[in-house]
Amino acid sequence: MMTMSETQIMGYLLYSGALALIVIGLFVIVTRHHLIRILLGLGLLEAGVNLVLLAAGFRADAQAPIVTELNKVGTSMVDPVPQALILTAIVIGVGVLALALAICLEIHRKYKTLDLRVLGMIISGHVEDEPSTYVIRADQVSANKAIVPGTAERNV
Amino acid sequence: MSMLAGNLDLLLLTALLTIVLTYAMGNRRVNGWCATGLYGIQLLFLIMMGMQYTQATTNLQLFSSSLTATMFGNHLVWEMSGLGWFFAVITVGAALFSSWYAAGAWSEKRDGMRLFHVAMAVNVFSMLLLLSSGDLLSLFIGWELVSWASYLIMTQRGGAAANAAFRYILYATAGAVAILAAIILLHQKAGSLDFETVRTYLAQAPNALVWVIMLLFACGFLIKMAAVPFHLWQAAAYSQTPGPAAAFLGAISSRMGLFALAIVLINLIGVARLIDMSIPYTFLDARTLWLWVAAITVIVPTFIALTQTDARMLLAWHGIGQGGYMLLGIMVASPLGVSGGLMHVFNHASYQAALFLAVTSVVYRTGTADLDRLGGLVTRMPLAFTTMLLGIIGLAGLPPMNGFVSKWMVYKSLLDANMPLLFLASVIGTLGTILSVYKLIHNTFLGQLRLEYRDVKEVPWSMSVPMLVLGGIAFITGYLPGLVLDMAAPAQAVLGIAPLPHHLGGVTAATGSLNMIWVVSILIVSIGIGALIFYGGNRTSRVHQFDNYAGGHFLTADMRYHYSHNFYAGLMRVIGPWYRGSVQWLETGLVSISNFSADLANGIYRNAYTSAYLLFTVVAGLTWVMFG
Amino acid sequence: MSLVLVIAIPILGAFLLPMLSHRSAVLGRLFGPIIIAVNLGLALSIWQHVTLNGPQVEWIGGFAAPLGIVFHVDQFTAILLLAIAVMTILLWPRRMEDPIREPVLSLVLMGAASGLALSSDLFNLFVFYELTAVASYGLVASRATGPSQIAAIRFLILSAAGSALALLGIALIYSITGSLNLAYLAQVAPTLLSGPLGMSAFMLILIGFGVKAELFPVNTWVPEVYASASSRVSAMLSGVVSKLAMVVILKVLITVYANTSASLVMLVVGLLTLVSGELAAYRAKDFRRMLAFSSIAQLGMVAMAFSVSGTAGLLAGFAIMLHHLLAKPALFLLAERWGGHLDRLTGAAYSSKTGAILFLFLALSLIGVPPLPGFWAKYLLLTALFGHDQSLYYFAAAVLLITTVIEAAYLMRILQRLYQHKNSTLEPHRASELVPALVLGGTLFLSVLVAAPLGAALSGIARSSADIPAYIQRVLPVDVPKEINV
Amino acid sequence: MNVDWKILLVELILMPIVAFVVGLLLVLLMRKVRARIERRVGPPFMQPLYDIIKLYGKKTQISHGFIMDLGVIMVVGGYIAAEVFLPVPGMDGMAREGDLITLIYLMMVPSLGLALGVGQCANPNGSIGIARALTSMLAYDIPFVIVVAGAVILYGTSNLTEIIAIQQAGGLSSWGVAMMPLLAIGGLISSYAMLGKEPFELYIAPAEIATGPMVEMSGKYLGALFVMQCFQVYAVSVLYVTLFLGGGENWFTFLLKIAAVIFVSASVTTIFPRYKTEDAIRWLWKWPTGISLLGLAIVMAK
Repeated sequence: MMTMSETQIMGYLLYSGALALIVIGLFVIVTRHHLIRILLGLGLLEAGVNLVLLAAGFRADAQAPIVTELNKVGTSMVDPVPQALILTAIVIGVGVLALALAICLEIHRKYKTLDLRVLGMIISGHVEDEPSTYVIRADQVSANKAIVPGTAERNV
Repeated sequence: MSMLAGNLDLLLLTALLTIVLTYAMGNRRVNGWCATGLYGIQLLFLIMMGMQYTQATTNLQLFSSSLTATMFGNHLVWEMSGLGWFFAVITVGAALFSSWYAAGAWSEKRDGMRLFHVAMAVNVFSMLLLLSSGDLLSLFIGWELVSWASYLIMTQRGGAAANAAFRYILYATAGAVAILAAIILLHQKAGSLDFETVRTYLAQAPNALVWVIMLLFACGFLIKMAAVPFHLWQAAAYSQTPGPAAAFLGAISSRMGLFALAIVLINLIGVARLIDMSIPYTFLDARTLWLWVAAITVIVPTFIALTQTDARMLLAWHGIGQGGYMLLGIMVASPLGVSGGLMHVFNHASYQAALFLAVTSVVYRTGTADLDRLGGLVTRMPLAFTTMLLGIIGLAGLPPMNGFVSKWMVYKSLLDANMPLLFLASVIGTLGTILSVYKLIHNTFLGQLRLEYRDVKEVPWSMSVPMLVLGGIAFITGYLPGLVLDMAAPAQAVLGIAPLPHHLGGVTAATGSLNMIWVVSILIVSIGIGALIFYGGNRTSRVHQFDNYAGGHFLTADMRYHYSHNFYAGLMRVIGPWYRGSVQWLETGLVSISNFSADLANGIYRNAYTSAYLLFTVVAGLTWVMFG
Repeated sequence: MSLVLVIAIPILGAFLLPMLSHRSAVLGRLFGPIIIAVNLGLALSIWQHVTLNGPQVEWIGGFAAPLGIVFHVDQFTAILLLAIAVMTILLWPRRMEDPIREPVLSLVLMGAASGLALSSDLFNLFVFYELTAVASYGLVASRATGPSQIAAIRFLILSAAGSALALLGIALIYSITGSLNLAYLAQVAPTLLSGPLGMSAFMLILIGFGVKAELFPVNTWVPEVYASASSRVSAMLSGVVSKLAMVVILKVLITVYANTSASLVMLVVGLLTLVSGELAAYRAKDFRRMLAFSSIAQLGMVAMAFSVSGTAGLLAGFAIMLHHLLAKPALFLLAERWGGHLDRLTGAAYSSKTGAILFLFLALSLIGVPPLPGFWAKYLLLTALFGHDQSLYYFAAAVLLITTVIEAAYLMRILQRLYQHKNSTLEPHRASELVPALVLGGTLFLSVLVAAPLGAALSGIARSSADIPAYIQRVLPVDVPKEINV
Repeated sequence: MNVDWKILLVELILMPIVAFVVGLLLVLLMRKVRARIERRVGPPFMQPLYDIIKLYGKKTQISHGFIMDLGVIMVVGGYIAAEVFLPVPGMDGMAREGDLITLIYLMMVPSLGLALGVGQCANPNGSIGIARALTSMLAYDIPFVIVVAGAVILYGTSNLTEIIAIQQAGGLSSWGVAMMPLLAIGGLISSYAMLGKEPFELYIAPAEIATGPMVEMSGKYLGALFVMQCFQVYAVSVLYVTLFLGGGENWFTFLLKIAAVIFVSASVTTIFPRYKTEDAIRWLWKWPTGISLLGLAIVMAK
């Protein structure tokens, strides 16, 4: 039987943890240039958000929202809606992650790098003076490698 | 009444039909003649309308068309008033002569005549639509159509012409958005856009608001008139347009701005109100402001024209300057002044078209309009010379041509209104015009004939007749200005100005009158006497055009001694430094500013630190929420 | 008849299509269009039903709001459904180098987009938004050229982060109010959500959904993606998806955050989007990029319109949205042949006349030359802005007018190029691009002829959509207790 | 318009003739004054007429084409027409049909004619002369127009007969020269510059005929120009008298006034050296223009 203050402490813990996760995630996304790391950052971010949802639904001294014979409908339960939401969000997140990784594989196959700076230069450097239906040839990529030394080696 | 209503419908339908037919006929020779005929029919309809304006009581009559619409609570109507009718007659007339000229031998050497005729037809149609607009929204629609139609007719030659037209369309769009802003502001305040409501609203609107609306409107319309400081686009655009089309544009196109400006300033706001709206910290009021804009528009372009070395550029610049006289006359808003201004629209159309056609004939034969490469053509192309002579006398505003009459009326109205400085400005404009048109005719037709043009021929009749007819019109309306004044009377009535008492020969007033019948007849008679005196003398011996000397040396035809380049060297030594081109700098500055900011914006998107933007936005947004 | 079908059928079809095309290629190729046709029929019947007996509400699985999931359809939603179906069929991939991926993804996109249009509770919106997003990543990458994949991954990262933030916003709202049903939120918003926490929730949602709505500055993916993805995909994204994202924002704005300072945020964001888009387009040297920037600018206008509360703003917004919905996909279809550096366009008019004429028409309409529909859209927007008696709104109107000149500049510059020299290296448009483009352009042209009744109808729609109390009445017939749990 | 046609016809015939005769006398006067200042005897009484007759009778008459003839005809004809609009004592002529402004613009027709004629000659020196002539027209017309504007605003009418009537009604004190002295000075200078005499004679340049409009003018062409000169001197001085000296009450005072105008300006200006074209412009746009503007301001203030 928790006291109210402990409930508050629990809430604070949840929210601060969520906030920390979100901040770390954003930090990673912004500062890193390696695609995989950025995707990890995304994962952190989503986890943080889900935690917030969870905290929103949290209720002190309540059961899991499952109706069995020992906890009847009357008894206090945790709000089920956020948990449903979190489940959906996680599923979606996984899907997105899978797609992202697939694309990453393709890119790595083509350019031998996952450094976002290089990729950004490829896409914005050539789009101005070439038809947008361009194809990047290997030598052009190596030129890009020259711009940021050693990027091609730095990969997964 | 229904028959008359049908009249405007018929007119508009015929104009539409002209577009369709000229497109259908394509590049065939007959296309031009068909277009000419259709313009003739339109002119006929207009004359039938004009029959209604018999006396002062019918001057306010409207010809309503069955074309109406209701958009978002605005009821759009198209109905032609006397003002629109006056301009419409000039429009269709100019189109008639231009396409007549273009239909003949001129079109043989050229391809793309379909585009030419279609563009002309589109122009005429959209102008008629504009001139018969019954409320501000339909006015704006017509306005935009006219702008884009002129773009079409200017850009058809491609290359440099396309660039000039591009510059024009930028100016035109800028003007259009200004007008649109004014219209929507009015719509918000007055609740409706039909002239009556707007007039009653403006009558009791606060001065500041009227100022804003007036400035927005005026800027938009003055851009079309190419009034200073919006004058940069016009000359280049017109001079790049194919000859007859340039004649059409120079005759009427930029007068649409005058039409709209007259409606807004005189009819909607009203001169009395303009005089009330004084500019703080000055002794000026709104009307004086526009008067001075007009005066500067008379002087500056005229003296720019003085420095041109291309005949078409020269004429185009003068076209801008002449627009200033019209605006002057209308803004004086006395019966004499308004009649003068309106009459000058007609007169200018007649001689300007004639001049452009004459220059086009020269280009047709010699292939150049460069004033430094021509000369002595008078013996080869006497008809073109005659047209140009009539034209330049009209343009310079000397008797006996019609240009003199309208300018005289403007001068007189300025003096009657005690505005000597404006009078001085307009006369300075005329003097500059005399100098520059003499340079035009001298460098083109007088002086030494270049060897390569030795066996140049007169243009065929199909081209020389229309331009001579135009010159004739310019002379006859100078001899009997009453004809044009009668046409201008309904327009004046629409503007709410008292009718001008006039007779066939001109104006008779206690404080100085002008009777062109007498003036012209006496001038003709005394030139006859002069001829008698002259031929009374000993008989002359004619020498060949190439037989010449200078400084005691005989000049052979293969050496260039035609004094054409930098013709007014002495004058330029004085006023040369005054050509500052400050407006040019303004334009360039605006362009480069927009380029710079565009590069900035483009840079934001080019090297996109995507997630950094995201984070920044989040932080900014949240801080705004917390502390904002 | 159930609204769910509109969503269910395409998604089901998407799952069935691979199997079918394994069975027989012909069936596989026919299956997609059939599905879309069915959806089109459904959308038409919905439209008819709605026009006959007013907006409809459907509680999924019989759970009543605020707990249950609610679909709400009014005339505007019906139009969106129609537009989605029509666009999908028009932009249906013809040349099947890969008979599975693109069709499946397009079908998913269609279903998800329809769901986005229909659903009227925050979490459903989020779900369908994500679904749309996944589908569009796939479509962008499906061209399988390197740049398109790079663009796709950059797009994905930005969009995923954005939607995570949006979800955060939703979570905040839930933690405050304990419900996600818009109608319910609309009731409780004035008391609960007007605080800073509520506003920050809106900010997060705006940023999150703003990614797809091409709002500044989270729209940096737009030029890359549109320049490198196949122009059908670009057309779909700029034509339909961005609009739907905007609609989501609109739903949140007018129900939950009506007459708060949120509309001000909307105006500022829209203004920045407009200016940056037009300016960038003025300098763009690549045809597709230019189109992308101009579509950014158009969406900025939509945002500005929605920032004006009341019918006027909605009317203007709808008008601009529908106009852009028709115009921009057509331009992107033209870009299939004309893509690349602008210099390639020199003299293109002589190689494909129809395309040039169409471009002229669309360009003039975009600039807003009367009496073309684009003019009326701009006219409505200006009226709305001028009607809103605040200096900032006047400023916005002035900026809009100035940017119109810039817009004219870059569009005319291209037009001038098109007609410059007679010798052109470009190959003419294929029928598969020209026909849909002509259909879209033709629709626009017809709308000129029937402008007056169209305008009247549109203002009717806007009036009904702006009527929030009625909406609440429809969704929450019984007055539920204001507080569920906090 | 109910006028007695016979009288009108007589006036129309008489006025140019009078103008010509008086013009001859004025030219003689100018040459005399100049000769006296230069301590010469000066030409005999009939000399100006002799010159003209001689020139018309000359054997070598080189024409460069019809436009040259036309130009010369316009020169003479234009002035003949102009004279008819200048009211003189007892004869109003056309003065009621065309006002001061009309007259000024009619007086520009001859210069255009001269320009055309010389242009046809295809002699570069002639063209240079015309360029200078037109330039100096621009130079002297600006102060002159200011003067005209001031006069019209002062009298409240641009009708010459009215202007004369107003001045004669008011007596000496209501003369233009008394009412607007500054404008009178400006008018005197600019109207004298109009005659193309020293110091504004560069474009005629009698000393070095090689560069001037007359370079190709032989025989009666030059004669026509002499005729023009007579008309011009007459017209300008009469106009000045009409604007500032109350017109002519009778022929005696009228001629006296005209002679006075010419005498004064000729005797003053003969002692000046010739200005270059640009210097002439600068000078005319500085002094006469400034004075006239001042006078105009005073008139407006009244």
